[in-house]
Amino acid sequence: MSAATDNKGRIANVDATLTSVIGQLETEANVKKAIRESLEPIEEFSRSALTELNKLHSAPASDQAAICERCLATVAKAQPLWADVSKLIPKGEFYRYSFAIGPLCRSFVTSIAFARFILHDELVPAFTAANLMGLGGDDTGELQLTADDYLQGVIGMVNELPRLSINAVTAQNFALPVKIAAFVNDVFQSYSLLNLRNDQLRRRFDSLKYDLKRCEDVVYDLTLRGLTAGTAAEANGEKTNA
Amino acid sequence: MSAATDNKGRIANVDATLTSVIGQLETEANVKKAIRESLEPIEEFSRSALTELNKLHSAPASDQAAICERCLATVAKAQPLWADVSKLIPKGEFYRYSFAIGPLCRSFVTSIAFARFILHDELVPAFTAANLMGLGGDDTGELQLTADDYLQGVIGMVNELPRLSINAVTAQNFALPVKIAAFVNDVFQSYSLLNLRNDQLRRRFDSLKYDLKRCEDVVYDLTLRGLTAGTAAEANGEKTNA
Amino acid sequence: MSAATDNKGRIANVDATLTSVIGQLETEANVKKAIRESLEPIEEFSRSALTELNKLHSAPASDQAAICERCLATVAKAQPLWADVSKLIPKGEFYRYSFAIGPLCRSFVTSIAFARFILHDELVPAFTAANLMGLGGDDTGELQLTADDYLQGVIGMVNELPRLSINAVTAQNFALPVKIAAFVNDVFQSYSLLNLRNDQLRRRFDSLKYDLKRCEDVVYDLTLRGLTAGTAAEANGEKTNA
Amino acid sequence: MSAATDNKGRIANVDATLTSVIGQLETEANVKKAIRESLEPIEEFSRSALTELNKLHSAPASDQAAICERCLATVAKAQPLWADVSKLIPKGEFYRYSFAIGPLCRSFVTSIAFARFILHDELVPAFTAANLMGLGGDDTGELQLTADDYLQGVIGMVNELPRLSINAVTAQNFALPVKIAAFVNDVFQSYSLLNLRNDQLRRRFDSLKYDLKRCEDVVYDLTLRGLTAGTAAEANGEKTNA
Amino acid sequence: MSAATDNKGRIANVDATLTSVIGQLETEANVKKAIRESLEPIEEFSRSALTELNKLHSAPASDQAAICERCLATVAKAQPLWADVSKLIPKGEFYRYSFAIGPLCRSFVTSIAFARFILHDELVPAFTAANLMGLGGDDTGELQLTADDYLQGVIGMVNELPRLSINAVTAQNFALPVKIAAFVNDVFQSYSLLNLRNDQLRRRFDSLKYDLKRCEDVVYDLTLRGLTAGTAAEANGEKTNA
Amino acid sequence: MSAATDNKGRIANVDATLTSVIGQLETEANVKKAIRESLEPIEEFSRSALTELNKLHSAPASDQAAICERCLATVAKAQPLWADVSKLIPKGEFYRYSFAIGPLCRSFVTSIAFARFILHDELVPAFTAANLMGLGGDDTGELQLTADDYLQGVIGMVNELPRLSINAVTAQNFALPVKIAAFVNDVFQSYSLLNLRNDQLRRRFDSLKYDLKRCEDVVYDLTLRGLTAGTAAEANGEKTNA
Amino acid sequence: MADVMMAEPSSSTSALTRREHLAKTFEAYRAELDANTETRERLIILSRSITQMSKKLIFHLHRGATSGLVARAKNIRDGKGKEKEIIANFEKIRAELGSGESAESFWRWARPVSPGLEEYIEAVSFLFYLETGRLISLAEVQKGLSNPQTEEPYVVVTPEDYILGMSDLTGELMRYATNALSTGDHETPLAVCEFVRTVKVYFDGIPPYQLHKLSKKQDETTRSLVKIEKVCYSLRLRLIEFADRPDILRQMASRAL
Amino acid sequence: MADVMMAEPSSSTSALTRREHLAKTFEAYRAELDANTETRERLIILSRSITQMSKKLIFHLHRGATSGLVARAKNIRDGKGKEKEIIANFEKIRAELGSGESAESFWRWARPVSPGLEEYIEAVSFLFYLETGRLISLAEVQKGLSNPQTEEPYVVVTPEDYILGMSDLTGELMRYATNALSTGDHETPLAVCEFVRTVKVYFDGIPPYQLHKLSKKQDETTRSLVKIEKVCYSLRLRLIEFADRPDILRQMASRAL
Ligand SMILES: [Mn+2]
Ligand SMILES: [Mn+2]
Repeated sequence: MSAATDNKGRIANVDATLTSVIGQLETEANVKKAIRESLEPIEEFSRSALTELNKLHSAPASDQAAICERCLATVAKAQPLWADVSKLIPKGEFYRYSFAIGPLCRSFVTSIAFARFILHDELVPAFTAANLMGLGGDDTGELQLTADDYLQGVIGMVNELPRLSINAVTAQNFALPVKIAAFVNDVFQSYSLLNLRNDQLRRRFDSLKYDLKRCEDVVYDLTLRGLTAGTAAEANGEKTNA
Repeated sequence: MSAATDNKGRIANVDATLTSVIGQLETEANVKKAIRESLEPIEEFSRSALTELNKLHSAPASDQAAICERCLATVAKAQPLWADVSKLIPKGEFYRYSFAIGPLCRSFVTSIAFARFILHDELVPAFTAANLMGLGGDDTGELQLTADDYLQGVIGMVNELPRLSINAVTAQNFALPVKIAAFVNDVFQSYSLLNLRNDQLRRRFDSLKYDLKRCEDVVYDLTLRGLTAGTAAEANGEKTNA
Repeated sequence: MSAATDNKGRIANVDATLTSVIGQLETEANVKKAIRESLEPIEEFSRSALTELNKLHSAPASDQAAICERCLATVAKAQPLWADVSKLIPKGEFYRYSFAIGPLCRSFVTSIAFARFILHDELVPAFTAANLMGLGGDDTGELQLTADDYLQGVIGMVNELPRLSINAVTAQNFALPVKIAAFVNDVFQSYSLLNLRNDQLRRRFDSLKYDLKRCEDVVYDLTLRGLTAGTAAEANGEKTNA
Repeated sequence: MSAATDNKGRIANVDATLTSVIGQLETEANVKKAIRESLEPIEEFSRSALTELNKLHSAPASDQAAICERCLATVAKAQPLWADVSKLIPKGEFYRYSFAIGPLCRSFVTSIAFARFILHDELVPAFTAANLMGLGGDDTGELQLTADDYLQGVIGMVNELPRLSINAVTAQNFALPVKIAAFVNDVFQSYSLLNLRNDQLRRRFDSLKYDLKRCEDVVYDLTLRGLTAGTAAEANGEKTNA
Repeated sequence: MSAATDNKGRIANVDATLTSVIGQLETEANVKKAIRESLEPIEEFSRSALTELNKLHSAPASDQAAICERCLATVAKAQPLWADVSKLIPKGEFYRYSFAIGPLCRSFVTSIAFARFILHDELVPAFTAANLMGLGGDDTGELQLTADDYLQGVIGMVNELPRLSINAVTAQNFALPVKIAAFVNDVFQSYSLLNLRNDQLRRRFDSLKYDLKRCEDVVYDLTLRGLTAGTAAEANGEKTNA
Repeated sequence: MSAATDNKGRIANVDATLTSVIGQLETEANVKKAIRESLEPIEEFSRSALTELNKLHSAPASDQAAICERCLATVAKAQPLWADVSKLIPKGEFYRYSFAIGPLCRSFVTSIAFARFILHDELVPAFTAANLMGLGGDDTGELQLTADDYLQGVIGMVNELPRLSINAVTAQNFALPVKIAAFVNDVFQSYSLLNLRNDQLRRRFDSLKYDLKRCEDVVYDLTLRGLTAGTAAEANGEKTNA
Repeated sequence: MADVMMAEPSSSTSALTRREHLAKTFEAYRAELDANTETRERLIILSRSITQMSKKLIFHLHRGATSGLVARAKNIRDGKGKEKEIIANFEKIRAELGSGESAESFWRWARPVSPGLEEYIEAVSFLFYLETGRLISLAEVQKGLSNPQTEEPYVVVTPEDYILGMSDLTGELMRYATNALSTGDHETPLAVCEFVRTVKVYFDGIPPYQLHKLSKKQDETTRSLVKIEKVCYSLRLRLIEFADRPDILRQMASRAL
Repeated sequence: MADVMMAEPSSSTSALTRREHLAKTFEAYRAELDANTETRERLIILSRSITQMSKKLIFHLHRGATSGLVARAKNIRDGKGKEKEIIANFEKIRAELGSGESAESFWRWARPVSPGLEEYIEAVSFLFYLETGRLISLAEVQKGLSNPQTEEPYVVVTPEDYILGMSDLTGELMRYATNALSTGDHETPLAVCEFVRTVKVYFDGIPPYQLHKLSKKQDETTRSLVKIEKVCYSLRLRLIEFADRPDILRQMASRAL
C-alpha cells in the first residue's frame, strides 16, 4: 500500500514538474513572439530607408544629399519604437534575443553608413550609428548595437557601392566613383586588420575584395579617358575636411 | 460460432473497405496520367516558342519584331489544346493537378512577356497573358493562370534580359541595352515597394537585383565609350523626372 | 517627349501590373493563414484524442471501452469547428489548401480507426470516419476526407498495434493480442492482393508486414504458455476454415 | 564567304550529330517502357503466387501441400508471357534491361523455393527454378535467371521462415519448426564455408544468421515444453551423425 | 532412418546447390576484376590525354594545334588495348560491365571532341569518336560507345570551354573566344529543339545555358574593346544570315 | 629576363616538390596494399576458426572440447604468418596501420575467448590471447593486441552465448546454460566498471545487457522445470577449480 | 591629366589620415574579437570537461544502481561527490564570464556552454531519480548550479536545456530498467516504464515550433520506451510462469546479486 | 530442487572469486581508458589552439602581402615569430606523447592532432611562398616541426597532411592574387595562376582511392583557380586598354598603396 502511495506521489511529482516547465517554455515562446511582433513596425522603416537609398542609383548628383537626409529621417522615425522592444526583454537577457534583433540592426547600419558616406565621406562610427538608430538611451535599456552587427552592416553598405559607382558614370557624375574607390579602399584595409573566425563575417569580408576591385576598375576606366580631371581633386579635397 | 461469423464478417469488411479505397487511388492515378499526356503536345508548342525567342540573341535589331510575332503565333497555336486538358479535370479539382500544369503556364508567361516587352516595351498584364495562352474561355473551365505562376513566369523572362543586353552589344545594337536596363529597373523598383511574404517568390525576386546590376553594367560600358548617344539621354533623362 | 511619355507610361504599367498581382498573392497568403488558425482548435482536439488513446497502453481490459468512447467523444467535439474552416476556402479551391488539412485528417482517422477497432473489432470505412469527424455535411462544403489521407491514417493506427499488443500482456489482458493479430493479418492479406501504384503509400503499407510479425510473436508467446485458451481457438480456429 | 560556308556547315554538322544521337536515346527509352509494360502481367502472377503462399501462415498442416501446389501452378501460368518480354530485348542487350527484370525473377525464385521446401524439403536448384518460371526455352532468347537473382530470391524465402515457424506453433503444428530450423541451419552452414565477395549479397546472407537464431528459439521453446517429441529427435539426432 | 537419409540428402542438396551458384558468382567477380585491371592502362592514356589538353589553357594560339594532335595521338595509343578488354567480356554481356567501361568512354569522348573542335571547328560525330578510340573494329567485339556516354562526354567538353575562353584572352588569343561562343551557341540551339526525356542528361544539358552565357560575356568584353575585329564579323555576321 | 629565370626556377621547384610527395603517397599506398594482402591468409584462418566454433551449436556436449581444441589449433596455424605482416610495418608505425589489423585481432579474440570459456570456464586474459595468436614474440615486432580490440573481441564472443545456451537446451545439455549465465554475468559486471566514450565499444557494451537477460532467462526456464538439478552443482563446482 | 597627378599627393595624404583614424578604431575591434575568441575557446574547454565528467558520473551510477541497498547508498553518496566536482567547473565558467554587473553575458556565451550543460542535466537527473525515485525539477537543477550563498546562478538553465536533458535521461533509464531485470528486480522496470511513458506524453504535447531539437530526441525516447515495454512484457510472462513457484523466483533473483 | 538450493552458496562464492579477479583486471582497463580520454582531450585543446594561431598568422600575412617591400619584409619577419609560437605548441604535443621509447604513439593520436596540423601547414606554406615565391617541400615542413637539436619530429607530417595543406593554400593564394590586383600589382596574379594551375594538374593525377579527402578539396581548388583566372583575364583586358598609357597605369598602381 505504501508502494501504491509512493507511486501516486511519484506520478504527481512528474505531473507537477513537467506542467510547470512546459508552462515556462510557452511563456518564453510568447516573449519571442512578442519581440518579433514589436520589431515588425521597425522593419517597415528599415525597408523604407533602403528603398529611399535605392533612388541614389538613378538620381542626379544634385539630388543625392536630399535622398540621404530623407533616409536618415526615416531611420530616426523608428527611434521611439525601440523602447517597446526593450520593455519586452527581461533584464540581462539581451543576448538571448539578439538573434531576432541583429539582422534589423545590420540593415539600419547599412542605411546609415551609406547615407553618411554620401553626405560626409566618412565611415560612420558604431557609436554614432547606434545613436542615430535611437539605441543607447535610458529607455532602450540593454538594447545595443553589437560589434558584429555593426561590422556586417558596414559590409552590406560597401556591397552596394560598385553599383552606385557604375550608375554614377552612366549619369555623367565622374567625381563620385573616385570618392567611392578611395573609401572602399580604406574600409577594406581596415577590415584586413581583423582576425576573423570561419563565420558569416569572414564570408562577407571575403566578398569585399571583389567590391574593391570593381570600384578601382571604374576609376581606371575614367582615368584612361581623362574623365576624372578636376573631380578627383574635388572629391579628395573634401575628404580631408570631413 | 458467432465468433466465426464475426471473423468472416470482419475479413469481408476489411477487404471491402480497402478495395474500395485503393480503387479510388487508382482512378486518381489514371487522371493524373491522362492530364500529363494531354499536356505533352502543349509542351511542344511551349518549347517551340522559347526556341523562337532564343533567336533574338543572335538576330539583328531589324529581325526582332518578326521573331516575337512568330513566338506569339506559336503560343496561339496551343490555345485549342487547353480544352482537352480542362475536360480531364474533375469539377473543383484544378488545384489538385496544378502541380503539373503550373510549370507549363510559367513557361508560356515567360515567352509572352518577353515578346510583348520587345514589341511594345511593356510588362504584359496577367489577364492579357492568360488570354494569349487561351485560358479563361468557356471551354477551359477551371483552368487558370495563377498569380504565382504569372509572377514566376515574369521573373523567368527578366532573367533572360542580361544575356540579351550583352548579345545586343555584340551585334552592335546599342539602343536595346538601354531599353532593357530601364525596364528591369522599373520592375525592380515596383517590386521593392511591395512586401512579398511568399518565400520562394521572394528569393526569385531577389535574384532580379543581380540581373539589374548586369544590365546596368552594360549601359555603363556603353556610356563610357560614348555608344549610348541619344538613347541614354532619352531613357535616363526622363527617368529622373519620374 | 514621346519617349518621356512612353517611359512614364511603362513605369505606371509595370507598377500597376505588379501591384495587382502581388495583391492577389497577399490575399492568398491571408487565406492560408486564416485556415491555419482555424485549424488550431481542431488540432487541439486531435491531440487530446490521441492522448486519450495513449491510455490504452497501461489500462486494464475493463477500462478500454470507456477510453475509446471518450476518444470518439473528443473527436465529435471538433465536428462543429470544421464549418469555420470550410467557410474560409474559396469555391473550387479545396485542393489548394489540402496540404494543411490533410495531416489533421490523417490524425483523426488514426484515432477513429483505433477506437472503432477496440470497440467493434472492425476497420472503420472511410465514409463512417468522415461522418464521425463531421465532414460531409452541408456546412462543410468542399471539405473531404481523401482516399490517401484515409489510408495513411489507417496505416498510422496499425503501426500502433504491436506496441498495444505487448502492453496488453503486461497488463494481463491476453485476449487483446489475439484479436489484434487477427485484425492486422486481415488488413495485410487484403492489401497484398491490391496493386497499389502510389509509391509512398506502398512503402508504408509494406511496413505493415513488420507490424504483423510483431503481433504474431506475441500470440506465439501466449500460445506456448497456454494463455490464449479460448480466444486463440476462437480467432485462429475459425481462420483456418475461412 | 568561305567562313560563312564554314559556319553553316558547322551548324548543320552539330544539328545532325545531336539529332541522331538523341534519336537513339529516344529509341532506348521506348524499349525500356515497352519492357516495363510487358512485365506488368507477369508481376500480377508473381504477386498472386506470393499471396497464395501467405496463406501458409494461418493454414493447418494438412492444407500446406495444396497451397504450395497452387502457388507453383500460378508461377506456371506466367511461363508463356516471358516470350513477349524476350522479343522486346535487342540481341546482346539482356544485361541492359536486367535492372527491370531482376526484381521480378527474385520474387519468383522466392515463391518457388518456398513451395518446393514445404513440398519436398529441398533447396530448389537454380536450373529447376528457371525451368519452373519458363526461362531457358528457345522462345525466351537471352532471358536468364542470373546467379545473383537466384541467391537473392532464396534469401528472400529464408527470411520468411522464422515467421512461418512461429505461426506453425500458434496453429499447434510442432513438427514444422523443427524441419525449418534444420533447413535454415543447412543453408547457413553451407554458406559460411564460402567466401562471398559480392557486398550486397554478403550483407543479405549475414541477415540469415538472425533468421537462424529465431528458428532455433522456437525449437528451444518447444523442447523445453516437451513438444518436439519424436520430431526433434528425428531431425537433431541425425544431425549429430551428419 | 529414412529421416536420417532425408536429412543427409537435404544437406548434400543444399550444399551442392549453393556451392555451384556461389561458384558462378565468384567467376563473375573475377571477370569484373579482370576487366577493371584491363582498363587501368587505358585509363592512364585517358588521363594523359586530358593532361595534354589542359595545356591549352596557358598556351599561345600557335601551340594549340600541336597540343590537340598530341592529345589525339595519346588517345590512339590506347586503341590496341581495347581488344584485351573485349576478350574478357562474355558474349552478350557488354551491358553487364558497361558501368565500368562507360566513365572511361566519356572521358575519351571529352578529349576527342575537345581536340577536334580546336583543330576542325566541328562537333565530332559519335561514329568518328568511336573510331578514334579504336572501338568498332572486328577485334573489339561487342564493345561500343553508347549514345548516353557520347553525349555525356560532349557535355563534359562544353563545360570546359568557358574557362578556355577566358584563358585565351589572358594569353592574348582573341579569335578563340569568338569561335567558342559560336560553337556553344550551335550546340545549345540544336539541343533546345530536341525533347530529351532522360532526366540526368537533361539536367546536364540545361547547364549548357550557363556555359553559353559565360562564353558570350567574353565576346562582349572583346567587342567593346574592338578586339574581335575580323573574327567577330566573320562568326557573327554569318550567324545572322543563318 | 631574370623574372623569366625566376619563373622557370619556381616551376621547376614546384615540379620537383610535388613529384616527390606524390611518389611518397604512392609508396604509402603500396605499403597499405601489401599489408592488406599479407593479412588475407590470416583472415582465412580466422574464418575457419569461427566456422569450427559454429559447430558447437549443433554438437553434443561430448564433442565440444574437441571442437574448441581444433579451433585453437587453427588459430595457432596463423601464428607464423604475423611475422610477414610485421616486416611490412615501418618502425614505430603500428598505430598507423592498426585500422587494417584491428578487425582481424578482434575476430581472433572472439574465437580464442570462446574456446577457452568452453574448455576452462574462464575469460582468457588479453596477454594469453595475444600469445595464442602469436603476437608478442620477437619476430612480430610492434604488432600488438590493443586493449580496445581485446575488449571488443570479448563482447563479440559473449554475443554468441545466448544462441549456444538455447541450442544446448535443444540438445538436452542442461549444464551449459547455467555455466554460460554465470560467465556472462561476470563479464557484464566487469565491463560495467569501464567509463566508455560514445564509440563503437560503448555501442557494443550496450548490447551486452540483452545477452545477459537472454542467458538468465534460459536458466529461469530450466530452474522452473527442475532441469538444472545436479548440473548446476556440476557447472559451478567445476568453475571454482578453473 | 596634370590635375590628376597633382591631386594625387594630397589625396594620398588625406587618405592616410582617414585610414589611420580607421586603423585605430579597427585595432580596437581586433582586440575585442580576439578576446572573444579566447573566451569562447576557454568555455569550450570547460564545457568539454563537464561533458566528460558527467558521462563518467552516469557510468558510475549504473554500476551501483542494481546493487543491494547499502552498496547503492554508498554509490549515490560517491556520485554526489562527483557532482560537486562538476559544479566546480560551472563555477569556473561563471568566473570566466565575470559576475555582478556583467551577469548578462551568460546569454552571449550560451552556445559553447550548452553541450556540457545538457550532459550535466542528464547526469544529475539520473542521480536524483536513483536517490528519490522522483523527477528533478528545473528549479532544483538551477539551485544546484547557483552560488549557495548569493543564489546567483553560475549558468542559467532554460526550460529548453531542462527538457532536452530529461529526454536524454529516458535513455539512461532504459538501460537501468533492462539491467535491473537481469538481477531479478521486478519492480524497477514497471516503475521506469510508467515514468518514461508519462514524460513522453507530456513531451508529445509540446508543439514542434517551440522546441525544434526535441522532435528528433522524442524518436529516441519512443525507442527507449518500446524497449522498456518489452522488458516489462518479458517480466510479465516470467511472473505468470512462476506464479506457483515464488521460491524459485526469489532464489534466482538473489543468485544474480 | 534442494540440490539447486545447496549449490547456490558455493556457486556465488566461486562467482565472486572469478568476478573479483576480473574486477581487478578491468579496473586496470578503466584506468587505461580514462588516461587515454584525458590525453585525447589535452591534445584536442592543443590542436584547437594551433588552429586558432595558424588562422591568425594567415590573416597577418595577408595584411602585409600587398604592402611595399620594406613593410612586407617586416610583416614576414613578424610572421616567423608567430610561427615559432605555434611550433612551441607542437613541442607541447610531443611532450604530451612522451618521447624516445614511446615515439610510436604519435600515430595513435594522429586523429585529434590532424586538424591543427593541417591548418599549420597551410599557414607555413603561405609564409614560405610569400618569402621565397616557392612551394615549401614536405621535408622543409617536417624540419620545422622537429627538434632542432635531435631532429626528432614533434609530430610526423605525412604526404596526406602535406597535400591537403597545399590544397588549402590555393584558397589563400586566390585571396592574395585578388587583393594584389586592386593594388595595381600585375605580376602576382599571373605568377599565382601558373603556380596554382601546376599544383592542380599534379593533384588531378592522384587516384582518388589514394587520398579520399582530396577530391572534395580539389573542387575547392578548381573554384579558386577559376577565380584567379578571371582576375588574370581582367588584368589582361586592362593592360590592353592601357597599352598606350603606361603612365596612367603606374599612377593608378601607386595610388592604391
Ligand atoms: Mn546518455
Ligand atoms: Mn584557409
